[in-house]
Amino acid sequence: MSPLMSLSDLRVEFDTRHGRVTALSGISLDVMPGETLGIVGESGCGKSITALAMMGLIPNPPGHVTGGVIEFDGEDITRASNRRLRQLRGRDIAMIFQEPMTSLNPVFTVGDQIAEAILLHQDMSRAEADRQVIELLETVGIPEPEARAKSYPHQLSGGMRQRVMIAMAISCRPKLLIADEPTTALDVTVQAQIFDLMRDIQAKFGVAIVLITHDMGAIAEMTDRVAVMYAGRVIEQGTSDQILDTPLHPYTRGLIGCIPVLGRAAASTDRLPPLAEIPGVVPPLHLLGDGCAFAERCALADDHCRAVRPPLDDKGHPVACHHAGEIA
Amino acid sequence: MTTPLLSARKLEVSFEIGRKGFFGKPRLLRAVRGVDFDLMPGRTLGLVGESGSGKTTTAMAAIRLAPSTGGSVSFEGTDLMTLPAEAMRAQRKHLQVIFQDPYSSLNPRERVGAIVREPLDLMNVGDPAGRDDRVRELFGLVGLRPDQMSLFPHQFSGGQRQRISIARALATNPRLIVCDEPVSALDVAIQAQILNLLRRLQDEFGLSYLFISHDLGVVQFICDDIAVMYLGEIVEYADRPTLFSKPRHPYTAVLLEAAPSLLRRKSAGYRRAGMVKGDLPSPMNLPKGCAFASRCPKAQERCRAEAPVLRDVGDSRVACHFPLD
Amino acid sequence: MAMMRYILQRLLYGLILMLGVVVLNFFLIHAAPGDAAEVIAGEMGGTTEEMMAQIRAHYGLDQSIMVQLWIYLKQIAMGDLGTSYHFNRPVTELILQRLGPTVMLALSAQLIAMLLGVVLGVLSSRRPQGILSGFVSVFSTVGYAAPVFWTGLMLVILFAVWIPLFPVEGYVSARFRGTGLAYALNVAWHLVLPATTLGILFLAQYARLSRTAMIEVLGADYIRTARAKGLGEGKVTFNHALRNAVLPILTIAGLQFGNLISGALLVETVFNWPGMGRLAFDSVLRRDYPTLLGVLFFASAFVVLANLLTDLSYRFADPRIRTGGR
Amino acid sequence: MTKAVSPLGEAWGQFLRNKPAVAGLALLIVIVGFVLYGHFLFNADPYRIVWGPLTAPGEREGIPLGTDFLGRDIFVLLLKGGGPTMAVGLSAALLTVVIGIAMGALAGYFGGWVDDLLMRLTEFFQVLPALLFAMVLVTLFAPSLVTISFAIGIVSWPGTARLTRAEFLRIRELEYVTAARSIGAGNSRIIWKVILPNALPPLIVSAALTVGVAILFEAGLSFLGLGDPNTISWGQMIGQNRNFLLEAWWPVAIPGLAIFFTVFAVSLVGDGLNDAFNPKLRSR
Repeated sequence: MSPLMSLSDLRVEFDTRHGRVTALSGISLDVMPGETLGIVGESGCGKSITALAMMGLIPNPPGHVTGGVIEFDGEDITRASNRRLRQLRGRDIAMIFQEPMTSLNPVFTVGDQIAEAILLHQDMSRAEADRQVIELLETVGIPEPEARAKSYPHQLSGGMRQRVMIAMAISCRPKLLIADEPTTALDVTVQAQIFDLMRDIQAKFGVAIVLITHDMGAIAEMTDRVAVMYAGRVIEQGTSDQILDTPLHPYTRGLIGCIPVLGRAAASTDRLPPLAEIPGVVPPLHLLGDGCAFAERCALADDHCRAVRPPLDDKGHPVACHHAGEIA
Repeated sequence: MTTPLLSARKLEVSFEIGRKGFFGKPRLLRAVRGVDFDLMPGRTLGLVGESGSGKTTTAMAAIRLAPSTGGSVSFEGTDLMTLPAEAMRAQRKHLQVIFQDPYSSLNPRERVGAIVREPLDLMNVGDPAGRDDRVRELFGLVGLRPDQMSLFPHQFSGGQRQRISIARALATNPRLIVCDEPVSALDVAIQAQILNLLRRLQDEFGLSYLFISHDLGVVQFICDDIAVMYLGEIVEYADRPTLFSKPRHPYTAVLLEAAPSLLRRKSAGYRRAGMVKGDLPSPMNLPKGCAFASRCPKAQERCRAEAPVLRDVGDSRVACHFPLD
Repeated sequence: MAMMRYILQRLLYGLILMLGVVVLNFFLIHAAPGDAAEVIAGEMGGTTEEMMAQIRAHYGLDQSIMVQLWIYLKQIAMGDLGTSYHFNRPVTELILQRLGPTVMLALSAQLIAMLLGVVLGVLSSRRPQGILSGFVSVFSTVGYAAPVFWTGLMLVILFAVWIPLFPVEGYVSARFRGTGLAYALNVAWHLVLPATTLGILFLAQYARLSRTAMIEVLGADYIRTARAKGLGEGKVTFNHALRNAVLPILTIAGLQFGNLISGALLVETVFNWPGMGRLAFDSVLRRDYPTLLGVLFFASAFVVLANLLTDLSYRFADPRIRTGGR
Repeated sequence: MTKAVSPLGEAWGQFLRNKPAVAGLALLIVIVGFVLYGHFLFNADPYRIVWGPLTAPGEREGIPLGTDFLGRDIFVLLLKGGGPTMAVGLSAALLTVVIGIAMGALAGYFGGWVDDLLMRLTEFFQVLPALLFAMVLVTLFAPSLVTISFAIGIVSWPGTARLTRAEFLRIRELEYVTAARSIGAGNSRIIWKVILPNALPPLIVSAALTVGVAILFEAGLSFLGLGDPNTISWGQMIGQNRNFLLEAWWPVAIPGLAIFFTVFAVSLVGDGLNDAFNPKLRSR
């Protein structure tokens, strides 16, 4: 099976006041039709920029795609015209964002905003579009869809707004749905509702999902495969079980070990053991050197790590570490 | 049995929000509705809930950083609610706070050394000359270098700022620290550093924490006792093993079901057993019966008619007519 | 229904503000050094004791101050703002005569400034580092720094003296006898320079403001959403962004009406435009207090009314306020 | 070891990197220096008639900018006229800022009825057309530099008050204010030591712009003949010479340019400060 979306050696740079910095330095990723790929990492690792790159929405200025290829359904969209990109956006590739509170335009009704996407990509009368809006709102589980279509965003709760965003995203039956931290701003019960909805929609329409998150729990629950990112690179990649059960990169291990796992030893009256720590912080992009970007925080790092950047090699699954699998 | 360090009885907080019409009655939002809790010395009591549950308001009202409209709170036998302003100010030496947002909880115009020193100055702790030594000691305790004392907050990362916040809270050797979602604004890797630090400090100084969080994983890691809040009320109150292994209130069960966990795998065909529908009802017009009834999978006629009160069920205290086994 | 109640509330509040203006006026006259009767008598040319007494009785100046205030308020409630010392005619009548030209000048300047300013701002916001953006920044600083009366005088030198395209001053040509459209055209011809002068001042501010507002809005999450739908830049800019950027622009527009009146006052003086500003200037020169205070009263009323209209349009433009959301 | 960088120090560094702002500051220093110390260099009586009226600039040696309608040297008048203009500008701006900050701080910090009362007062003063009201004040109370400064100050403060209030409302809710309260700080300490220093950046910017507005205001009043009759000012020069505009443009144009460049310089500095304090806007 050929991938639906494929990034190869993608480079994205940004102009900042520290000069030009590399936000993505040679990312390669495949998204297969109908699967859910998770992209996980701390803030500043480049996961949201990867998502925007897939949409062709890197803000320019200050961003520039300076190398690599983005292929969607076999078509190189790095070379596609703006017109072609606009055709794909919203119709074949759709996106939902982190902040449902600010992602909808406050001066239009939610019905109008969904209808706008429908009318843009489908040959349909306004009345038909309106009917479809109601249907979509029903699909995403919004009660009283007729009344809600006439609501403005501020009249809806955060969870409802994220449902509206999802309705808008699936309005043209896209092949790929990119979800950038879709539940970070929401309460946990609402997060669960949104995740359940995304799963239902995937089952119903067969849409492939790219889920961007910092939450390993969400990765476990939602994804088939995972790419772990650090400082603008993919440092480990594999099936979700591979990554969660046999992580090879010390960073991935740290990320998993530092989470207080809910439900583990729930009935134990003993104190839970201390969490694993990753010392230090993610280095700023303009201070990245030649070696492994994680070396500064890594207990396994040696001079070789600081001098030579490890390539992404298959060591059971792809991992970019000179000491993959070793334990400190 | 030891006496609690901090205990609240029938704590109430209401806000006036707007009026209906020009001369209408002010509308009341009841943010905290009759909350009771006891925090034992050396232990950590977690207040858990989603946004709108009133957990932060409860804690802030308990130490009089937010006005309460009813009830009493006693701290080491002193009723804080009736204390005159000056006496309350003196008590603050013993009750400190660590805030949620590392970016807005430190005054950007002050050097961090001065920020940590300020409580010592305001509370007249120790002699002025010794205070600098104390600040240096505190920096060491929270894992910062004393030479960083002259820097400004914006020169630190989020995790470091939270350490500064902790140092400030520790300065006066308080007995109680209110931790208001101290790690929820941090990246997971940094979260672990801070959680471990908080626990180490507790062991070292015998601190008691009132710990507010929405993250059940964090609560399970750090808390000894837990109060689950929903719309301004405690719906379940139990110690950690009891709550996490045997949730009695349907809302607690729902929270546990909703929170993502590494143990639930898509690859293993995980499907959520069932989830509440809809959103929180408006706190402006609360239902007559149980506040959770409108979303509860187990709600019955009685739940909508009659509000349940907190009562003993097994090892827990639960406010539910039909608690889970 | 809710709208009607809101309008009534705002009108009531406006009336209270106007009452405040009147009371302030009254106390200002009384706080001023010198006896009002003396001033009036001086204006009438003579200060005999008998005349002063007569004047005191006539204006109620021999009564206690609260009684005087009551009389003053009653008069104003009847639309009587007193009699001009200089013209010896009711102030209300004098001002009503001058109201038209001032409103015409102020509104045409405001309209030009807003429309052009928003267009400039929107166009320049699309390239925040571009040439047009630079021009807007420089132009707005220049427009702000140049005293408006001086700009007017410079325009006179330029377009009335060196390149005589427009008249130097006045409302209609002195010997003009046309009516209807011809008359209107003649007035419009006279209006060009004053309106441009006043317009430049505000154009600069609107251009800068709408540029900032648009740049801000274009960075908002919902703009990213609109792009992610596949909308073209034109629709993103004009449908999604401008609709939101209009809100801060309206807010500022509402706060500008007071300044607009102040600017109009200077411009009318420069171009001898027969409006309220010119009247205020003349009454200052002649120490004609009733007229001056009458102008202040009317100008404040204009601002109150303009603010009310701004508020209403804001409510119309922002559903969050209209539907009573947060 | 990392060096301490205070937020103000950082903003100042940003300011110095902003070329237009530094140019504005330089221009401002030149103009102020010229006005303050110019008469040491060119000591002359501004009221003295030096040549025929309305002599064009450069027409006669020693009178570089020509003469006005009475035959006085425009260059010398310009030197003398700057002082009152700037003095009024500065003192009016000071008054504006003091009233505005006091009103805004009280309203924003205490809220409730204090806020209601002060905001109604602010709205009231915003309804009065500023120049007209200042005219009334100056007409009723004899025009002098003090009256004029006072009149300008009393009509300009609402803007500053609103800004201060908004800042106080915003900062009041931030956690470091609660933190200050949690370590026992009282109201006055919180207002002056905690909130005000953090509210200062936009207030400094607005104060700079207020100086510009006050200078324009003074010029407007003087132009209308409502300036202090015992001094010379730039606006007054324009007002006096404008009746001769059709014969001679320079006695009107030159003092106008002086006002223009002063305000221009002030607003460049103000914009520079604004950019320095708001790095977010700069990076866009």
